[in-house]
Amino acid sequence: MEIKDIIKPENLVYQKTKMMTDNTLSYCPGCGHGTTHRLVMEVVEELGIVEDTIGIAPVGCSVLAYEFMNVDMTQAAHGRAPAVATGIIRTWPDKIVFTYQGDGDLAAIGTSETIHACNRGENIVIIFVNNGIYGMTGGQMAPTTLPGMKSSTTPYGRDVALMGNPLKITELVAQLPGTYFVTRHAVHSPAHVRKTKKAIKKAFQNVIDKKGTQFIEVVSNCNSGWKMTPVKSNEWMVENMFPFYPLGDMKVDGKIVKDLH
Amino acid sequence: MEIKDIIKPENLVYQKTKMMTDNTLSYCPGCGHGTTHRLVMEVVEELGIVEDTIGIAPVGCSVLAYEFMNVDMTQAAHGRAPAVATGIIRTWPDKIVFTYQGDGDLAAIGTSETIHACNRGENIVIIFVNNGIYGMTGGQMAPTTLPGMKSSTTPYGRDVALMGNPLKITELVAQLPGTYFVTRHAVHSPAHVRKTKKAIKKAFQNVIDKKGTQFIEVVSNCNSGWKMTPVKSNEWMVENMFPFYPLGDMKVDGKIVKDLH
Amino acid sequence: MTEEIIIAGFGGQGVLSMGKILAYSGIMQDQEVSWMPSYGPEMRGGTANVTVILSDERISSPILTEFDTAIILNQQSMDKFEKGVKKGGLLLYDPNGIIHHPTRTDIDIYTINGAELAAEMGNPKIFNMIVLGAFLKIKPIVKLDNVIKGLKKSLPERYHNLIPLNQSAIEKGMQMVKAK
Amino acid sequence: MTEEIIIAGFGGQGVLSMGKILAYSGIMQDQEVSWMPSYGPEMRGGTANVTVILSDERISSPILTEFDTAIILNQQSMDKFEKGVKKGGLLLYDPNGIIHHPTRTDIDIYTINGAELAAEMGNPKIFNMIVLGAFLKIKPIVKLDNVIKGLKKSLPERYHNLIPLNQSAIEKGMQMVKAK
Amino acid sequence: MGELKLMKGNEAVAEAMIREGVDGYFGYPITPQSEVIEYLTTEEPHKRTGMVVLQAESELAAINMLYGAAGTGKKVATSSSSPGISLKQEGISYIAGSELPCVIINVVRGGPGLGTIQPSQADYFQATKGGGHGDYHLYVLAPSSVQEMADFVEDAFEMAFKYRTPVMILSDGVIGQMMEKVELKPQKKRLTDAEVIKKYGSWATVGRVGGRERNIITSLDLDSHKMEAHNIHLQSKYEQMKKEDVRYEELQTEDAEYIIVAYGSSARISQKVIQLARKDGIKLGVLRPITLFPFPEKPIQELAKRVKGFLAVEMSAGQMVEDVKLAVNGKVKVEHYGRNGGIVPTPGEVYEALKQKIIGG
Amino acid sequence: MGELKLMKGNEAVAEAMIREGVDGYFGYPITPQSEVIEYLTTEEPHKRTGMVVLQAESELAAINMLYGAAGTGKKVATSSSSPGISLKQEGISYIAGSELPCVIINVVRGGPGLGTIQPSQADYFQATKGGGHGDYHLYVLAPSSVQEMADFVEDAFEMAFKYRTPVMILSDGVIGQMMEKVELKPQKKRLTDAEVIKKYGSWATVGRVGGRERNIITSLDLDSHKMEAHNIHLQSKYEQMKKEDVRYEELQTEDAEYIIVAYGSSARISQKVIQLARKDGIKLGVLRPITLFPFPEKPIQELAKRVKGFLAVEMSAGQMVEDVKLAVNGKVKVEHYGRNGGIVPTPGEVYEALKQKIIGG
Amino acid sequence: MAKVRGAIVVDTEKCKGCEVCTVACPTSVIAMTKEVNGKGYHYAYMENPEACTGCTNCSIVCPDGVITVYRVKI
Amino acid sequence: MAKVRGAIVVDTEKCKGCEVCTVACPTSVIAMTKEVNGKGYHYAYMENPEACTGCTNCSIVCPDGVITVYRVKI
Ligand SMILES: Cc1ncc(C[n+]2csc(CCOP(=O)(O)OP(=O)(O)O)c2C)c(N)n1
Ligand SMILES: Cc1ncc(C[n+]2csc(CCOP(=O)(O)OP(=O)(O)O)c2C)c(N)n1
Ligand code: SF4
Ligand code: SF4
Ligand code: SF4
Ligand code: SF4
Ligand code: SF4
Ligand code: SF4
Ligand SMILES: [Mg+2]
Ligand SMILES: [Mg+2]
Repeated sequence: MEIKDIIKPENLVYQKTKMMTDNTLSYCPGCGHGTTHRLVMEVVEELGIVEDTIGIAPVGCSVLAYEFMNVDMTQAAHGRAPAVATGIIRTWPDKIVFTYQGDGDLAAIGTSETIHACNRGENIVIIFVNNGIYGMTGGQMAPTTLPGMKSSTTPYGRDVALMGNPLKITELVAQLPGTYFVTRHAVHSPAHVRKTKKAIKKAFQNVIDKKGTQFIEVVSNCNSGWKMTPVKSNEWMVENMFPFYPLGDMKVDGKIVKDLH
Repeated sequence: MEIKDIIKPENLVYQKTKMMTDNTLSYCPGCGHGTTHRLVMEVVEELGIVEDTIGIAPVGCSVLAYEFMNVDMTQAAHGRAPAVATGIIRTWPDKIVFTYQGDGDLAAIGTSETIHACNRGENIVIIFVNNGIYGMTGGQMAPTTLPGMKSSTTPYGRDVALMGNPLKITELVAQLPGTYFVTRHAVHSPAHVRKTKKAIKKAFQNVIDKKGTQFIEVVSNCNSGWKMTPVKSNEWMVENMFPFYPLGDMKVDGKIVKDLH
Repeated sequence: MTEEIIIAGFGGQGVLSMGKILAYSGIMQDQEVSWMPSYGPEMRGGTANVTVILSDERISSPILTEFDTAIILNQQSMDKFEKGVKKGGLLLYDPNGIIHHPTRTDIDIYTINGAELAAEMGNPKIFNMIVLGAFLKIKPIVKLDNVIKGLKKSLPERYHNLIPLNQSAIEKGMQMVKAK
Repeated sequence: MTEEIIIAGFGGQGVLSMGKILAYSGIMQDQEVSWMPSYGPEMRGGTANVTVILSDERISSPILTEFDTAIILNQQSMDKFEKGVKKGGLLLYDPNGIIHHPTRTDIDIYTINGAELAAEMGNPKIFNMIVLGAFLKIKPIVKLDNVIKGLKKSLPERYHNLIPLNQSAIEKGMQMVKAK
Repeated sequence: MGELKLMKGNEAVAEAMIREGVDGYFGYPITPQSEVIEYLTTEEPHKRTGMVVLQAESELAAINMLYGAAGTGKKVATSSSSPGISLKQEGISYIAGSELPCVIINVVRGGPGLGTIQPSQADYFQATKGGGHGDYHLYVLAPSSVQEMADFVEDAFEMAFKYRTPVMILSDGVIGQMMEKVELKPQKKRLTDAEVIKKYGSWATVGRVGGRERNIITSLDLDSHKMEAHNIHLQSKYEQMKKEDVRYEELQTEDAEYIIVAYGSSARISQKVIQLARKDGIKLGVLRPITLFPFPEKPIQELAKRVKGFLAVEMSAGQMVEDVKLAVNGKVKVEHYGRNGGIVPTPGEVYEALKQKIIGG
Repeated sequence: MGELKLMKGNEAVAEAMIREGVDGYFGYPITPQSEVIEYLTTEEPHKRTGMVVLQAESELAAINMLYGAAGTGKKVATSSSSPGISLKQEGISYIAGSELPCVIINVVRGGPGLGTIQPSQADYFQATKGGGHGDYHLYVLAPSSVQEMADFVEDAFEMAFKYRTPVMILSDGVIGQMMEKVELKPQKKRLTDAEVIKKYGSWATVGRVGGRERNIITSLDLDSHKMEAHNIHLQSKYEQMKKEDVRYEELQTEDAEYIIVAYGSSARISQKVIQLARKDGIKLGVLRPITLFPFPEKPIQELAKRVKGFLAVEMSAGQMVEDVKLAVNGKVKVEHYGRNGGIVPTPGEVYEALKQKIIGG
Repeated sequence: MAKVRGAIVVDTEKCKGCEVCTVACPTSVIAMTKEVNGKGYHYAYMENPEACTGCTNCSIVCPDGVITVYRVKI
Repeated sequence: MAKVRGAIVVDTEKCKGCEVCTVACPTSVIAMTKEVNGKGYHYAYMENPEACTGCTNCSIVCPDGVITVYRVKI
């Protein structure tokens, strides 16, 4: 059988969702943002909610998410996406509102907005891409940077005595009564991609069902910030990030399902 | 024995510490702020650290703490006391720095500064007076206002579906690796006053020993905000606040000593 | 006609609502009115005061340093506002708790034992209405009808049953006011 | 004398450091210099460019729209900067990966097979030094000594052992540059 | 005549929001404007009109909630006082840059810093020149009575939607805290979601209703040329405001030889100065800017041709006076009289200042 | 001649801080100034001088860390770019109100909102008129070269401590990102704690050393009269700055018939315009304000007596031009030429604008 | 049969009449005056001075710190 | 003995050569070209097309979503 006989419309099993625009992604080669974007858009497509979905892009590498996700989007000030989402969901309680945020955005400058939106239980999905670094601005330390990890502002490794330990914000928000589904995933391998997508889908369904705040952390790579090739960075992530940020559900259907200390 | 025979300098067993100024406290009758101020100052006196102590006053009823506590003090912007304290302790690592903050200040507008100073383990004492309301501005809802509790912005009682549940910020900071001693107290009765003072003293001693962040919550009344007499408000506090904000140590010597979920 | 009034006392004495009723009464007789309170934490446990202006013309500044009338309900307010009464103006006060009585001779001074009378009438809450009555006796700048109408406007519906009580307090004040 | 240069290519090609060495070389011969990079996320995976000016006078604007020399290392940069070369100016480029070659006839055009040569020399990192050599051959605006001094200044001490390698790359570039 | 009420400025502005059919209010308490949110939470407008009222965790959150909601075409407002407004500057710059219609109320208190809770007009520069970064302006309305606190709500939203721009109502502690009688407008119908989509769906982020192209709310453009074009567009809106929507009031300026320029509370006080001056035979008039941006430059220029001098009266160390000077452009004398720190000047002292600085000087 | 280096403006200002003996830097990354904190964390000044460098969780935290440290008499600085500076406005107003000496660097990018990361000068109003609430000013220095980025660190701290005031170094993306040669000053000794206490212990919160009366850092006064007195005191400092510490540079103004007023990068470009104009026989000079507050009003007034017109050149829609107009006060024509959105004007286009707007016009 | 006697001194002008001390006193020593002080507050005084043991309870809970306590063994 | 055959189509101009797909492919189908595309990236292609099962692993991990997968039962 020849290739050209396989490549026929009737044999199509996977192509990029139409919910992603044709714009070339502005991300570095191998960056997990692209995959995560796509999963969110696949879910929006599959749930048939494009007419009701409003996304919030953060400040960070994914600031241009609105160029790629083919839904209505608002670009929020650094860290304020959960407040922006609150403004929308409160005035349009039947819309499906999600934020898409990096770790600097969500867990540094935006800590307060994150905690309070989650505590109020705003009926939104928060997609939290934790790459342990400020990708956009050139690889500075993030609140989630690992102990000893190098960044452009911790060139000799993060010194926890000076900078504190990485902040496990997801463990904190899981404990707030307003959150309903809190979980941590990754997108570096096919199996993980599939799981992450399931989680995202569940989160959007929960919001459709008006269950409160859905919080999905995606532990991701930042090749540029980590100064590694994409493949190497994924390996490094598995070895170093996952032990500190263990994957899995923390809170399901409003109940904590894991020891969070 | 006549009264005048008892009232003699040699029989003196208690008088207001000299570390409190002679200015009349600006607080409402019966307000726990006054007692808490005094305890902090007694500890400063007893530890002999007045020459090294720098306090941070918040925005809230205790904004004028600097008029009453006879130590060097800086008045911080609303919610920013932990950042102000950080600026000081980082440039004067041998000083004894404390913040004194209300619940609106620390757990609403200042959430981010609270979390991050605690996460970095800044070597400071945080005194957190939780009266479940914005006293200063006229009794509006605070993040710590109880479900169903009335305030000037929840005149029909706090509706958790709309405003979320009260935020147990102390439980959250106890879980951050930077905090060393996290505890909750009250000052409405002599026994509680004594315990609270012990805790404050321990906290200051820990800071002298450079152990990291010390976090002392004082559950307190706000007669004006709650619209009750002082005595009634203390009773109400025992009945309603304590079940939600149970007194006791959460973290001692860097170890969590209580189930915090 | 323009009447510029300060009412000053402790927080709990009903100073602000007395001012409000006066202002509403002005509205009822088609006057321009303004009501400007002291505000903020200084009120906490301390003094409260309100400046009320009733006028036939557009009111310029609602904040005054001189007054046609000062209604004074505690010592701190006396210390602060006695000097602000315009020559020939009125100072009305409740002598209860006043140690240093007013000394000016170029103004009219009256007293009303409001606290005492309110206690007698068994309801400390009507204290301010007694004082209001006293004031209106001396300066009938608003008609009693209009005061009652003002009361109706300013009180929530569910308190309208209290209007007769308030009215009798006002009348009591009118009877009991004394020149000093 | 003032020489206004743009160097443009992919992120990883050493564009910025080539500019830096050039600027340092200028300093070594007592010139005024400026070095102005493109900056920000547009660099991500995309193109990088730097404007370098060497002059005997105080430099006014470090940002240029026209250049005496354009050193072009990829197609996007060619598309963007060919038109910016001043009449009679120089365009030097590496033909590797260039599909649309320059078409202007009012400027001098040279090529240098930098990528190929670097690969041959077994070290892709010296690519930019080869290109620098090519440029200096055509426009010897800085002396080789000064370039070496500049290199010393701009490289951290621990890399000084690499200087001979860089020097030979520069010399290689000088030999291999070709007029188009 | 409509319904007459005795209300605080803060209450009037809140009630006017409900009656205007505002969709959402996001705020945080601060003296001297906490009555706005207190009134709203007490009135429960969600029962009256469906209006949403939310106490945010901070001013920072509030302004960004506003940004989000305004981007969906809903009619939304926030209020605060000086320090809180400073915290909102980044957000305000975003709202201006993203061209979102909304209303921001500043009940100004004395600064700088924590300052005092008493009235002030020292946030004029911040309001009119742009306290946030970048080239933008707010359309700024300055009420000088409780009636205007109420009335300007409608005007503010009209301008906000006309220009897709944030509008500021720049009030102060006097106007916010005082009670006056106020005639309230009848309740307007709040737009339904479908109506909002119909009216603003061309630009607002309401979901890709009917599968239309996506809408984006952003102030970012990495391409400088596009960013410049965007800036030129913003400036053209400001020029249009200057042409079409300048508002001011002139009091006895027809025959005036001297002019006081004053807005808000200061204008009320200055109005009394006219009487004092005219009693002495001095022909004084008052020009009261109602819009601070766009500033009533033209009428001042006109007056400058025939009067002998201007006194700018503000409760500040001298801010609006710069705009007066720019308008007068050297034609005649312009001086400033102000009080700071929460002190409201008396008509008498303003009159004295006029005599000393302008007439005598 | 001292040590010559090729450095970015952002690196130069960072190295200059270390050599100035600065005690602490608190910052948060943002393009185009992240090199400041990157340079500092790489240099590890705590090993060189004991200087503390901390990456804060936000600009809001950073400015308040600065506030705390500045209140203790330590020499401290922060840096950011436009959106981050907007977030700092409340803090800046507090620092000004509490009279604390410190240095704030703004490497301006295009706005409003997220805008662009390219250079701009559109934060002039924010810097000079007060982006925060209340009546205050920063002392504002505008470097136009990498050398000045380094040099102004010392000058900034000198002014900060002379006036107990926050000083802003208002730079832009060009100056921050470009490399030029720079001559660095020798390392100054950092003050010891004991020296800080001796020098500033009279007002700084360093603990009641020796049992002295307590020191208080605050901007609050509930008593309006005291607050007014405080404001008058602040204003008197600004007046003193205007008398004693105005800085500017004049280029070929002696015989000039036309003047370009421009600061920072725009001044560099304008300098080239002199050559273009003089080639055509047009006598052009440039006045470069080095301090934007206090603005060089007097020298412009002097020039206004003898030149035919002024062109204000800024990378903005026209902000500094207002100060030029206020100084010229109608004597001669004043026009503005600017580019927005991150675009840096070329000398050629500025020259064209000069011819059209001023010479021809 | 008290082995100790105590007494308190209230700074009457600074007392705010909150009554927190009365509740705290184990021996019901304290009551509020009928008169008010300059600030309009009824203030604390020893109604049953003999019962005072000088235990300091009242003074340590007094928010305004206006109670001074003396104790003597007898 | 594959029961299915697959094939992928790479949008070569948008591929960024990250190689994430090569690692993800269970049957080692994918390699990177020697040449670069217009953006200077080596891009993915099927080096062992016969081995492709059309499992979509490569496409779902591709950050840029540039892989389209076809599969046919044989
Ligand atoms: C108020 C403000 N501060 C700082 C910045 C600069 N900034 C842009 S993105 C970013 C960090 C983004 O990091 P993260 O959220 O982790 O996203 P990533 O790029 O890693 O996906 C910063 C600090 C800004 N734009 N605005
Ligand atoms: C930026 C800013 N926002 C709001 C305020 C107004 N404000 C002053 S105190 C306060 C709340 C204080 O409540 P809390 O911290 O609980 O202290 P308490 O008075 O109850 O002791 C608020 C909102 C302010 N001064 N500054
Ligand atoms: S910088 Fe890091 S986070 Fe940003 S696009 Fe590149 S790899 Fe992804
Ligand atoms: S308002 Fe509440 S917190 Fe403030 S002084 Fe009064 S009782 Fe205390
Ligand atoms: S506790 Fe203190 S303030 Fe309160 S009544 Fe007793 S003595 Fe007075
Ligand atoms: S000292 Fe003890 S016994 Fe005496 S009055 Fe106080 S509480 Fe009562
Ligand atoms: S994963 Fe996608 S972008 Fe990366 S190499 Fe494969 S096809 Fe190209
Ligand atoms: S579809 Fe499966 S088998 Fe085919 S190339 Fe992709 S990963 Fe390999
Ligand atoms: Mg990140
Ligand atoms: Mg509180």
